[in-house]
Amino acid sequence: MAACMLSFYHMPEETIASFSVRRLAVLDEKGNIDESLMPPLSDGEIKRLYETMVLARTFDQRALSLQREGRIGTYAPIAGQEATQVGSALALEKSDWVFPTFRENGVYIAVGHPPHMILQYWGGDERGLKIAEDLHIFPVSIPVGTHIPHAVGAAMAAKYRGDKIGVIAYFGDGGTSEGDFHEALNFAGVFKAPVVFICENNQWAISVPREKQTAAKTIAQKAVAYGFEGIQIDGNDIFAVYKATKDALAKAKRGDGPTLIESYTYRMSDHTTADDASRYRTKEEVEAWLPKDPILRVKLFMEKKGLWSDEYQKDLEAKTKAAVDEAERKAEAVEHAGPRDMFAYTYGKITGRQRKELEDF
Amino acid sequence: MAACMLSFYHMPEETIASFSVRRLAVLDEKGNIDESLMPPLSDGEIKRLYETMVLARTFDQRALSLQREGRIGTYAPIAGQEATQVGSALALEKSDWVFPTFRENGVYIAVGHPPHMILQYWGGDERGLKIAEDLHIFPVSIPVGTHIPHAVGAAMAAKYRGDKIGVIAYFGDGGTSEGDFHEALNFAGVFKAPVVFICENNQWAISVPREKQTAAKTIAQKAVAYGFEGIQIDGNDIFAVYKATKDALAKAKRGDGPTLIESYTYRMSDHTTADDASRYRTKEEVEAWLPKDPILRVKLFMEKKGLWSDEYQKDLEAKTKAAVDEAERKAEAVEHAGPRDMFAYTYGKITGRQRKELEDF
Amino acid sequence: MPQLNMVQAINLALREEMERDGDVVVLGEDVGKNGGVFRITEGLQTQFGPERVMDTPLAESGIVGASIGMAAYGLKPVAEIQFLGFIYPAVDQISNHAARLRSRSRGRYTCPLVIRTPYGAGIRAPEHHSESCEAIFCHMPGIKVVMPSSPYYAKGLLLSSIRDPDPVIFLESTRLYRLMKEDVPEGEYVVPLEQARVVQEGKDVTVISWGFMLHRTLQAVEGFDAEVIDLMTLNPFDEETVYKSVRKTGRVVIVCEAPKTGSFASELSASLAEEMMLHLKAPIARVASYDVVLPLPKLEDYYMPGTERIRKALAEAMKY
Amino acid sequence: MPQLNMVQAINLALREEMERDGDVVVLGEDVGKNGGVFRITEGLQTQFGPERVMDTPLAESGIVGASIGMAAYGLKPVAEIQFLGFIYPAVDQISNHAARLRSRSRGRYTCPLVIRTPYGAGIRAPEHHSESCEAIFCHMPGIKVVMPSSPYYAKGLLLSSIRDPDPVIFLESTRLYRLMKEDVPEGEYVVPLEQARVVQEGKDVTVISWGFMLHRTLQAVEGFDAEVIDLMTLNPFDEETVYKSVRKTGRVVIVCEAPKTGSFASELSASLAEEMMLHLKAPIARVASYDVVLPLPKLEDYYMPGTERIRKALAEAMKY
Ligand SMILES: Cc1ncc(C[n+]2csc(CCOP(=O)(O)OP(=O)(O)O)c2C)c(N)n1
Ligand SMILES: Cc1ncc(C[n+]2csc(CCOP(=O)(O)OP(=O)(O)O)c2C)c(N)n1
Ligand SMILES: [Mg+2]
Ligand SMILES: [Mg+2]
Repeated sequence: MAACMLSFYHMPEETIASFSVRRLAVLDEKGNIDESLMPPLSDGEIKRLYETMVLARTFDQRALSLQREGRIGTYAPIAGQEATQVGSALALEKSDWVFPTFRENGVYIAVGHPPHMILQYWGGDERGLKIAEDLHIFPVSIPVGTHIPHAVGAAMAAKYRGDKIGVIAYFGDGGTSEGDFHEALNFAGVFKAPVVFICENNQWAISVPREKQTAAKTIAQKAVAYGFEGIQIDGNDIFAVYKATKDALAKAKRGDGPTLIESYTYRMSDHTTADDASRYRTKEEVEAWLPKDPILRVKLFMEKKGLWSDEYQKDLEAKTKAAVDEAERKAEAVEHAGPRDMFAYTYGKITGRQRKELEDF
Repeated sequence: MAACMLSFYHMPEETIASFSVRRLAVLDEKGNIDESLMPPLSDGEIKRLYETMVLARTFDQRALSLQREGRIGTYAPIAGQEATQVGSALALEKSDWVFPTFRENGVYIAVGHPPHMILQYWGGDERGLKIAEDLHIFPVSIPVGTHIPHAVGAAMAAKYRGDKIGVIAYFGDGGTSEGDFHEALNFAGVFKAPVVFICENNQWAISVPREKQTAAKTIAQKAVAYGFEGIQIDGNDIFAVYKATKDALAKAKRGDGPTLIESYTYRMSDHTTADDASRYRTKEEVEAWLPKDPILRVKLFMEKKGLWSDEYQKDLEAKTKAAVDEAERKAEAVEHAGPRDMFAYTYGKITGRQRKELEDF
Repeated sequence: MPQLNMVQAINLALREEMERDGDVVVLGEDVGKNGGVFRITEGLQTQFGPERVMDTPLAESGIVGASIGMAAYGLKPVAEIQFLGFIYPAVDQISNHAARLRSRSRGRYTCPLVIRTPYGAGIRAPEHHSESCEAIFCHMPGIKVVMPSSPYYAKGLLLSSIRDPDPVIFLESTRLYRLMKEDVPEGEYVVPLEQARVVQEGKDVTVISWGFMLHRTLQAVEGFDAEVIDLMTLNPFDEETVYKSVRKTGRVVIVCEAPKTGSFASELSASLAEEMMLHLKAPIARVASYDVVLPLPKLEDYYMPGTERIRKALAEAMKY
Repeated sequence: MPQLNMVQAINLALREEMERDGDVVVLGEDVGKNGGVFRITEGLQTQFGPERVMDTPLAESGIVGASIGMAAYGLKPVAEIQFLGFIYPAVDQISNHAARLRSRSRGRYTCPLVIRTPYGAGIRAPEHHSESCEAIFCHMPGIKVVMPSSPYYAKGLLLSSIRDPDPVIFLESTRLYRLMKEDVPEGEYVVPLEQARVVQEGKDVTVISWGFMLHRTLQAVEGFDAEVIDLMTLNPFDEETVYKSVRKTGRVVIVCEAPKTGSFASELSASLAEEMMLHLKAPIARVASYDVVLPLPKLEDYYMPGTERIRKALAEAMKY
C-alpha cells in the first residue's frame, strides 16, 4: 500500500482516474434490432417476454379500475415500465433473489407470484405478500431505498454459503438520493456481493423531476463512487433490459461483483392513484413517450419476424383477460382475516401482553 | 427534456458520459515547488502557514501528554494532518463557515478558537465549545458524517440570504461511507450550494483501511455521483491544500457550486488515546510516511528561500511552547460548571419538570 | 371569520408567517410545485419562489440535516417529512443534533426548526403511512412535540412552533386534515406551547388525549361526567393542568393511538402514579393501540382504539 | 469454572455459538482485525475468518440493513453497533424492517438478528458514547430488548438472543464490561428471554432495574427490606414476576439510567398503575437521569442516578 501511495509523488497535476458510462439499446421504436447486440432468445422466449408484458399491463389497468371502484386501496401503476420489469425478471433463475419496491407489480407477475395475491395486498391484506416457499422475492418495501441493503445482505449471505445465485434490487430514480442506496452500493462494492442494482429511472419521483433529484448527468455514473460498473440502458427496450440483466447476473455469479443498471424509462401514469401528475408535468412530455411504448415495439419486431398476427393477439388478449378476471375473482373471494390475525406475526410467539389484548376479541 | 431523451435513441452501444479525476501537488518532500502551481503567498503568509502548523503539532503533543496524565479525557490526535487542516483553514475568510469533525483541532486553532478552550472541551466540559460570536465554526461533531448536511444547509441559507460566503465541511475517509455524506453531497449538487467538502483521507477509519472502506479507487471520484468536481490533492503539501481550498471557495462564492477535495494524507498516531493502532497496522507503513511530514517539507522550502534559520525556529518553538503552556494553565484554571449548568441549555427556557429536578441540587 | 379545515389552517399559518418573516423557509419532498401530497404547502412556491419553498431530493436525513444548518445560520426552516413512517432515517439528526446543538455550543448556536409531519392511521393508507411514534421524540430532551387537534389550534400552535427557539416536531393527523371546518381567524394569533387545554370540564374522570384521538374521546365520554384534556404539547407537557384535573376527579383514562407499550400514555400514567397517587381512586387506564405491528387497512380499524374501547375503560374506572 | 468479566463472557458466548452453528456471522465496524473497540470480538476473525467476522464500512444503517438481508436468507447475523449513540441512523431499518418482516410476509421471511451495542454513561467518554435510549426500541412491536447485568447472564442471554427467531437489541453496559468477574460456565447454557429474575427477596418495597443500574440499586437497598428485580428482557417484559412482587410489597421504586420522561421506567410504572393499583401503598417512584441533554464527563456523575437518590426514593416510599 505504501508503495502505491509513493507512486503519486512528484507528479504535480495529473489525471489519476478516468471513467465512462455506456448506454445499451437493442430494439428501436420501429421494431428494428441491432443484431450484434441481440441476446440469444428463442421464438418461444420472445413470445414469453411479450406475453408477460401484456399480462402486466392488463393487470395494471384492472388494478386501476378496481381502485377507482373502491375495491382496492391506493395503487402504484407500472404503465411504461413493463419492459424494465418483465425483461429483468425473466432474466432471473428460480434460485435468484429479488428485492422490489412498491412499483414492481410487473416483476411479481413475471416471477410467478399469483396476481390475485398482488390484488389482495393492494386491497390492504398482508396475506397477499405471503410468498410461496420456492419463490425468493421479498414483500413490497414502501420506504424508499431501504430495501437495497437487504439485497446486499442476502447477496453477502449467498456468497458466504457458496450458493451460486444472483440478487436483484429494484429502485427508482428518487431512491438513489437516500442514504441507504449509498450505504448498500458501497457495501456491495467492498464485499463484491453478487447483486444487480436496477434503477428504474422513470424520470419522476412523485412531482420531482430527475434533474432535481441529482445533479449527476446519469444515474449510471453513480456506480463510479463505489468502484464498479454502471450502465445505462433503454428501459423501454426489453431486449436491452434482458441482455443487461442476464450479463450482470452472470457476472455476479462468476464472482465479479455488482453492477448498477440505469433503466431509462418513463412513468406513463400518475405516481399512485392518490396523485395527480397533471399538477406538475405537461401532457406534451407524456405524449412524447407514447411512441416509445415498450410493448408496441416488440409487437412490431415480432410482426417482422412473423411471430405476431391479429389472431395471436386476440387469443392472447382473451387469455390475459381471463387470467386477470380470475385474479380479481379470487382476490375478492378471500375471507377476511379477522382481528386476531394482527397478533399472529409480530413475534414468532405471542407475548403475555398480547394474549391479554386478544381478550378484546 | 423530452428532446434530450430522444437524442439517446438509435445509438445502440455508445459512451454517454466520461469523467476523470485530477491530482494536485505543489511542494515535494525535498521542499521543491512547482512554480506554475504555487499559489501567490507572501513571505509573511508562508511563515504563518508554517507557524500555525507548528502550533497545531505542539498543541497536539501536549494534549496527548495531558491525556496520559489523566488531566483530559479521550483525545483524537492530528499528527500528520497539519497541512490539510491548517492549509485549508487559513484559506478561509472570517465570514466563512466551518463544520469540523472531532479531529480538527488544527482547524480550530487556525481559525482562532482559543487553544485552552479546546483543551477544556477534551477535558469533558461543553463550555470549551462556546465559540466566539464572530467566529463561524461549529462545535465538534462526533457522529461520523452527520454534520455534512449541516454544512450544506448553512451554505443553502447563505445563498438564500445572498451572503457571499463559503462553507467548508471536513470529514474522514470513513465518513464517506455514511448515508449522510451521500445525502449532503447530493443536496449540494442539486442546490449548487457554496460548499467545499474536504475529505481528510488519512487512510484509516480506526482499524479499517481505506481499501476496505470503499471499492472506489479514489475518494475524489465520488463527486461524479453528484455532478460536480472532485479532486485529489497531496494532503501533506500545505501549498496544494491552500490552493485547492482557495480555488474551491472562490468557485463556491462565484455561484459555481460545490467541490469535493480528497486530501490524501496519513494519520500518524493512534485513532484516539483509547486506541492501539499497532493491533492493525505495521510500523513499516507508518514509517514510510515519516519523510512525507507536512511540516518538514515547508521548513526545507523556507530554508531554500532564506525564510528559515535555527534562531527563527528556536524563537518560534519558545513562543509556541509559551502559548501552549498558557492554554494548559488557563484550561486548568477554569472553574467547574456545577450540576445546575446541565439544565441551562437543553431548551431556551427551563421546563417545569426540569425546575423540579433542579431541586436535587 | 373564515371556516377552514386543518389543511387550510396550516397553509394559512405558513403563508402568513412567511409574509411576516423572511427567514421562514419551507422544504421537503413535493412541497413546492405539487404543494405537498396533502396540499398543505399549496400555492407557497408560487407566492414565495423556489428558493424559499424548496423541493428537495428524496432524503429525510438530508432534509432535517440541511434544516439544522439553515437554522443555525439564522433561518427558520419548516421541513416537511412526507409521512411519520418516513421520519426514522432522520431520527439521528433529530436526536444527536437538533436536540443538542444548543447544549453542545452552550447557547452559541440554536436550532429553531419545525418538522411538520402527517401521522396516524385510519385513512386506508399503505404500510408505513399510519405511524404514531410521537413517544420516541418525547424521550429526547431538547425536542418539543406538538400535536394539534383542530384547525384553530393547528394554526396557533404552528405559529408558536415556528417562533420557538428550539426544534419542534409538529404532528398533523391525516385523519383530521379534512374532517371538519372551524373558525380560524386570519392574522396573527398564537396558541402557546407547553399548555394543555381543558376541552370540557367534568367531575368524575379525567380523560387525556391529543390529535385525532381527542375526537374519539369526545364522542366516547358522552354520558360520563368527564373532564377532557387536549394535551396539545406532549413534550414538555403541561403537568399543572393535568394534575389539577386529576386532583379533582381522582380517575384517569388516557387515550392514545400508538401501541400501548412505551407510548406517551405510559409517560402520563407514570407521572400521575408518581405525583398524584394519593388522589387516585382507580387504576389509571391507557386505551391505546395493540402491541402489534401496525396492520394494513383491512385490519386497521381493529387496531386503533374505538369509542367502545374508550367507553369500556371509562365504565371500568367508574366502578371505583 | 472460569471467572470471567462481561467482555470475556460475551466473547465466549459468540465463540461457542459460532463453533456450534455455521450460520452465525459477526459484522460491524472494527469487529474483525481489531476485535472491536471493547475487544468483545477479539480473536473471532482469526478463528473464523474474515468472511464470517466482517469489518464493514462505517455505515450503521448499512450494517443493520445488510444483516436483515442475511437473516432473511437464513443466516443468524450478530451485528455490532459501536456505541448506542450511533444506532440512530439504523432506527429506520430496525423499526420499519427488522420489526416488521415477519408480519409483512406473514411469516414467510423472518429476521433472527441480534444487534449488540454498548450503552451507558459513567466511563468519561465523549459525546454520544453514553446513551441509554432503550425505551425507543421497547416501543417497537416486533423488536425484543435485552439488557444483561452480569457476565453469567450476559452469556446465557446472548445465546438465547442469537437463537431467538426475532430481532433482538442486546445492550451491554460499558460500565459493567470490566467491573466484575463471575463464574461463567463454558459450554451451552441459556438464560431464557422474557423472564425477569428476583435478585434478592424482600417484603417492603420492590425495586426494579436492569443493566448497570442494577448494581447501584443493590448498593442502595442496604438497610431496606427490598425485593430487587433484574428485568433482563425489557421488551416484552416479564409482567408476572413484577406484578407478583408488587402484590407482596405494595411499594415500587424503578431505577433507570435514561432521562426520566418517556423512559422504560415510565412503561413499568404505567403498567403497574393500570394492573396493580389496588395493591399499591405508595406512589411509584422513578429514579432516572434528568431530563436534560446528556452532559460531557465533567457533569455526568450528577446526571446519572446515584445510590443516594435511590435511597432517598426508598425512604420516601417507606413513609407510606
Ligand atoms: C423514505 C421514504 N420517503 C418518502 C416516501 C414517499 N414516497 C413514496 S414513493 C416516492 C417517490 C419515489 O420515487 P422513485 O424512487 O423515483 O420511484 P417511483 O415512484 O418513480 O417508482 C415518495 C417520495 C417513501 N415511501 N419513503
Ligand atoms: C455514526 C458513527 N459511527 C461510529 C462512530 C465511532 N467512530 C468514531 S471515529 C470512527 C472512524 C472515523 O474514520 P474517518 O471518518 O476516516 O475519520 P478519522 O478518524 O480517520 O479522522 C468511528 C468508527 C462514530 N463516531 N459515529
Ligand atoms: Mg421515479
Ligand atoms: Mg480516516
